[in-house]
Amino acid sequence: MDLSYSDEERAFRDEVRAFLDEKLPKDLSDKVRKGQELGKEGHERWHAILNAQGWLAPNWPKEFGGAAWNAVQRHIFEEEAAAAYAPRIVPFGLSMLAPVLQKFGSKEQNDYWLPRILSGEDWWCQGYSEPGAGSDLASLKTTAVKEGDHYIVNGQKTWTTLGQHANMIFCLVRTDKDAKKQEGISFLLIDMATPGIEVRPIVLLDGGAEVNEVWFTDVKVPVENLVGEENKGWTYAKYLLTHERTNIAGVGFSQAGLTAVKRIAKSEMAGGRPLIENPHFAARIAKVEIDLMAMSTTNLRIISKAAAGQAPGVESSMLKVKGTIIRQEINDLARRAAGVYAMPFASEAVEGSNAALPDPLAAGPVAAQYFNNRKLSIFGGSNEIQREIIAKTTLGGAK
Amino acid sequence: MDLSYSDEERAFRDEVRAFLDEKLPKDLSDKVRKGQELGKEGHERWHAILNAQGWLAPNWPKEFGGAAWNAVQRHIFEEEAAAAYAPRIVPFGLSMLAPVLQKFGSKEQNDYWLPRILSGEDWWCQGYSEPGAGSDLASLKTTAVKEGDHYIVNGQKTWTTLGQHANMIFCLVRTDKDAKKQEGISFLLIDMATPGIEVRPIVLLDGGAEVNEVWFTDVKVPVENLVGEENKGWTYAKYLLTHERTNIAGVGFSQAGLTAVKRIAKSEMAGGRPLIENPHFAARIAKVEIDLMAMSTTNLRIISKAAAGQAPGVESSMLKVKGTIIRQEINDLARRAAGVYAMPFASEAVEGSNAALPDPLAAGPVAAQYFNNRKLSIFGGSNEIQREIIAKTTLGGAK
Amino acid sequence: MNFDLTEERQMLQDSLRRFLRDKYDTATRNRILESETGFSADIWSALAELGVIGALFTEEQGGFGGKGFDLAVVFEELGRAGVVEPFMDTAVLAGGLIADLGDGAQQEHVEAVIGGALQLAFAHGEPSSRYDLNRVQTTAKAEGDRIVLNGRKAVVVNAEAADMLVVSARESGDVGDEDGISLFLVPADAKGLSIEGYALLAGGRAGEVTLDEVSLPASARLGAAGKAYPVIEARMAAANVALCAETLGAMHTACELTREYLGTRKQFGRAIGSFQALAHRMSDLLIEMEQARSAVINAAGHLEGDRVGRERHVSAAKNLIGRVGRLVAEDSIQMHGGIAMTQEYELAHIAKRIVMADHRFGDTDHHLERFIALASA
Amino acid sequence: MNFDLTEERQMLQDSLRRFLRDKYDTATRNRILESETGFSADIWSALAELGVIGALFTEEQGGFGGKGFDLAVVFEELGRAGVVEPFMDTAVLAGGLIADLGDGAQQEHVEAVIGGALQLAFAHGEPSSRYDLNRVQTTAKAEGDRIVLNGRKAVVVNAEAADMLVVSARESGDVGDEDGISLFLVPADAKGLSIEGYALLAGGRAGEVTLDEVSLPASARLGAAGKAYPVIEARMAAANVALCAETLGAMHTACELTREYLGTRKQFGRAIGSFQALAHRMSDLLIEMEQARSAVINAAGHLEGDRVGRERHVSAAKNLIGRVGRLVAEDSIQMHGGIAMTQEYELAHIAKRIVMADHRFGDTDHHLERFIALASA
Repeated sequence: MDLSYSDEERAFRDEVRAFLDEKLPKDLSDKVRKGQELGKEGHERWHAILNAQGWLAPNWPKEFGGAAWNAVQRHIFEEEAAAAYAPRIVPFGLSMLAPVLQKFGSKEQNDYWLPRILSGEDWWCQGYSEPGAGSDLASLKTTAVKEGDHYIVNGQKTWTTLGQHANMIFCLVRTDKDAKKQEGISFLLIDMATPGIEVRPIVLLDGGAEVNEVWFTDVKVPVENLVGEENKGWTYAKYLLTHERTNIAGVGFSQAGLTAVKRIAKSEMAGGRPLIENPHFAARIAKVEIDLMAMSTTNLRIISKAAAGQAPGVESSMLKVKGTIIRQEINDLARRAAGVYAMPFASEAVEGSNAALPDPLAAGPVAAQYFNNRKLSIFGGSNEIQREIIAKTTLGGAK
Repeated sequence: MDLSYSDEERAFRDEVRAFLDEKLPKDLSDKVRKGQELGKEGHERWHAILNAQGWLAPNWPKEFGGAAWNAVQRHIFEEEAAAAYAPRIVPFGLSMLAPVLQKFGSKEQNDYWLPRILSGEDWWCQGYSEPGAGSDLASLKTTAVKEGDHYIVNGQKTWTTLGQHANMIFCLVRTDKDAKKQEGISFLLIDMATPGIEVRPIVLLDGGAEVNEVWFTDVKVPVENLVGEENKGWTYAKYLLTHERTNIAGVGFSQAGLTAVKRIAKSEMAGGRPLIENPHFAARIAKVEIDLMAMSTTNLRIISKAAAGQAPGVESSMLKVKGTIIRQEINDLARRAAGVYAMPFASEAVEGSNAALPDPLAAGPVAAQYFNNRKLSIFGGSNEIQREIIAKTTLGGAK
Repeated sequence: MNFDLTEERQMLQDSLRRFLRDKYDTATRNRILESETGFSADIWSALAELGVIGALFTEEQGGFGGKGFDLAVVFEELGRAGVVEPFMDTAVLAGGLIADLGDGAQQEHVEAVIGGALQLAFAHGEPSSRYDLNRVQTTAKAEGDRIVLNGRKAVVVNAEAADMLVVSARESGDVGDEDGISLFLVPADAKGLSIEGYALLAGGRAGEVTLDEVSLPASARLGAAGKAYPVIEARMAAANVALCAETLGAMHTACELTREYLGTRKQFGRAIGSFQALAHRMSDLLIEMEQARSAVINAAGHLEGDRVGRERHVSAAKNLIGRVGRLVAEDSIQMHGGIAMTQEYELAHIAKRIVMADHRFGDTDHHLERFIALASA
Repeated sequence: MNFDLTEERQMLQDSLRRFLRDKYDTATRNRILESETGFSADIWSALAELGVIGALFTEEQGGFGGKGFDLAVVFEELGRAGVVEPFMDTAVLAGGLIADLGDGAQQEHVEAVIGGALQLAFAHGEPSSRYDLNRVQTTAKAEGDRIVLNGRKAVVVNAEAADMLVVSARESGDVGDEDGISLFLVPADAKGLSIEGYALLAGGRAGEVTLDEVSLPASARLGAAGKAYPVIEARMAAANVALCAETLGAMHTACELTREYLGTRKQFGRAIGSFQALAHRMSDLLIEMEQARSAVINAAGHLEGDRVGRERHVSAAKNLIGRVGRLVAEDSIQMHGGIAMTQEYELAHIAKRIVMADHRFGDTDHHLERFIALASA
């Protein structure tokens, strides 16, 4: 057991810090710090900078152009990037689709799509959820019927994050209606420019529109866009959901969030003293900080086990549940800390500056973020689904 | 809406106070305050005093010798009795068996048994739970087979509270093995002196032995001791469980317990100040006090609704769940407050004085009580069972 | 002791509930939310006509209610329907303060409020006062027979729509003193008064109010100079009873929506309410709802009592509602899943009303501290 | 960064786990609990021989461990098995303090401790000190070349069995001062030392120790006069690492018992672990167990570091273990139902060990306050 960084690890951290210091554009980190949307251009600019450094794909093997970092390196990068308010890396192509292609895709698919992900030529979004499916993902209804050298796709996907920026979508579709639920599902890559696709934004409760509905009406998809075998898509989907999900615990985001809470609580006054000195608020901060200190070690323990060839298994569900609880608690603290200045509707701040919006605390749209991040425990397999996975695994299917 | 007591209610409260002041024996209230067991004699003495006053059976109709108090009167009595550290009234005969007899028993049974309950001639205990049944009460296995003018009872009951003092036990027994689970159960009254009955104490984790196992081997019970009809016992059992459970919220106990916590926290020092001035401990007290203030009103609202002829229904499950959470939280606070002096094993205090036991705070056996009262959320229909009842009722059996 | 509504209150509750059910659905409200003023003048007039505002004032003040239970009945219904119109600000706060303190001429404004003809706002909190009622830095200085106000007021709800503002300012004492605070009636068009307005996350609008050498006649003062604090505290208690009742109503709606959703939404071939993981959480919400209702009853029932009893029960209620509110809002969203995150679903607005109520008139922690302080006082 | 045990620690863990599994079952322990001494001399010798005590001391002190991770490995196993023998008191506390401060002659006692031949106790806390390490009212006064102790020590674990007690007393300063506290080695048969002994709820025995004109030679002092506080604080950090690890082990057992019970106990015709209301709670316990393990690792890993880092991580661990411990103990009992309340079921003892650990060396709240104070220091 050794909790301190080795010399190599310290050197890597210094390298990351120097890179962030030099290359992270100030306008982007400002937006991240203030909780504002980056817009498509902002994301693309940061991706290009990371790609130039060779750091855009930390998890990919070297042969595909990845950084092939180990668990500790990834942890260090995530921690430092969050502390510097670097934008998050849009994960759909890089850490969701790519591992599936690398594991199950053809050589041609890998040769064609992977470089385009790195270069930013393609912006991918995810076509998993459907209106009627929710947590019961396998009950999806979107169909793909093979006709000659094309599939004809009909149906609807929803909760498609940043779909408005995407030119490509990977989808789970039903290719065999008669098969049992999980069988008969295939994994398709679809060009968003194909006729018959319509994207409609969903306005969320915080006023933002980062998610979309995507409608498919007789959309023609070339058969070579099938990944792996027909009707085996559920296997690939599960691989995607349980494997190689980087940063599932969101420790870096939580650390940056907690720093922001402390900053707000230092400038906000309560009873004539800074709020951070109020014992009740200090106790709230301390409890979540203690949880986060433990979480950071839990995360490292689990990912280094996984890196050593041991399957992460049920532990990634644990990271998801506790990680989101902590992030949401920090969002709650930020909202509380801001007091009456959490009340203004800061949606305009999302798209840029809003001179009329009062923000003497420089807190940012803390209440909108609080509401928006309720999604963390719903999307990507709700926390109830994760608890069910943990229980099923550890109780061995008690009946 | 009017939250203040009427003149009549105030007069009643004064009467209760005067009675407690004059008639409650000091040695008994001392034992209650210190968390010590009263012993059989203590319970019997207090019952006799209440009976002499006509207050032993607050819920019984006048015709059976009860006080027939309304909801507010009962609330007042419970609150004042708890504040004066009056012993609790052993409920098995008075508020569990008696309502069943009054509703379903024969005139002969009522004429014979009810006066003996009031006079204390009979001490009843409850034969419901069985080792294999737990929360699934209806899966009980104790059998009663009719032979001539007797039933022959075989089986085992458990968690029989204060069974060591009892001379009578009311039991659920299976009289029809072929019927569906809830059918085929009957309600029998059994003399504990009958040959073939053995009572064995169960030592609990706090060292006390207030519960027992009761074994039945070919026990002969006269058929006239059957209550109501054969195989209808489940109906009576449910009536007993959901109806007329007095003081299910335990508001009076909680108020007395909270007073004790404050007393301990005033004498215990932390960081050179009384613990009660420590903001973290003060917050714990305040939260539970706020919950208890609301609970007291919830309790009154629900029982006055029930008194006005509206069925308590699902609300009694609500009172059980929240009432036990609050009581257990108060037990937890008492334990915390006592600091290192919660560590000594105070089981000897249970049976009387223990000169060697250090108790500079006069806290009593707070840790033992904390552990003992974990039973509150398990026995009498666990809190999970109560939540299931609430959900089933309010969700209308969603399928 | 008696937990039944009087016949009058029962009638008001029934008619208000009926009106809002018919006229105030999600689509209507979303249009109001997106409007420039942030509220509907038609709804305002209709509700005034229904007696909603009159119910918030006593008979002596020209109304027909004004007790804790009147506020509770009205605001629980407003909360159930997620009403964003500024009854709190115009009637309970500013209107109430005029009724509490105003002289004969000033009292005429109360009549206008009750009739629905006047909009008001209460400009009290400041950028660094957070939830403390005594931290007033805005100054009121006598200059001849005029009084001149200078300062900034934070997040003044309904400031833009208000015809007049009730503004607190300090005539003497230090920033944290209770003594020395006065209230003034300031016309919206007073010279030196400016408002930067913005929408609020949970509906309605507010503004940052700047007072730059605002000169008023002495007749603009409400009540005696420097003696407004106890009246503000009592008024805030009334406002908190109203806000707690409103939140109780909103929580009721959240629970009802969730209950219905659990019964109808199917996943894995079953109604999701048949899964214990959700069903038992729903049970806990319903238990806590009973507690929340009791807390509101306790606070409303002590509103006309002695100060310590009143403040203790108000702080207890605000703390309990703050805790239960968070639980109800978060669990309702969680049990719904994604649908609850969308603007067009009723719960989205309701959840925001519930959570953001914790940011007005003192939050959960503020009232816990107050409760502790009052216990040891 | 590396989360694997060294080979030596792994071997110690394996042999200790095997020994306790074979020799320390519920019935055996219940006999020990009911015995007059409250511990088994045989178990003590056997474990000493196994190297359990030696692992708690560094090589310089005559052992072969003594680091945070050594304490953690040993005490996690002791906790898993619910061991009540006083390794904490004899070895980590009193033995550790002698090793930290003792001169040549005094160090010989450490050798005896490691060999299993000596029992010790640390008499530090007092009736009104609660968890504060600096509140020492017991006095040490020089009289000629003797030192005379007067005072009372509260809940001194293992006091009756101890051959010697390490006693703290104040030579100078006020009751709350860190400066002025010294430690003394007091033989159990010293004149004026008396012990009122009693059993502890979670096993073992303790006593109230009265010091009435106890006269000692100056050579009884451990280390420099009045300078013991920082050493006591560091020793308490080590003891807290051990206690946190012990509680982690006990929680592991509680979770394992519960997991097994959920899989085998049937109600309503199904294993109760198939009910989501229990299954999801079990999942939450397992998640919190990972957190608890991480907290222990963090504290153990910082035990040899700088003071602030050490104390911050120790207080973080004790707070987190206190919170998770209550959850695990209460939920394990609740999910078992009545059976868990019976003395003869393993969980009864284990749950008591978990909860009562919060009453030694500072409880959840005490360490939260400390964590806050250290952050702002």
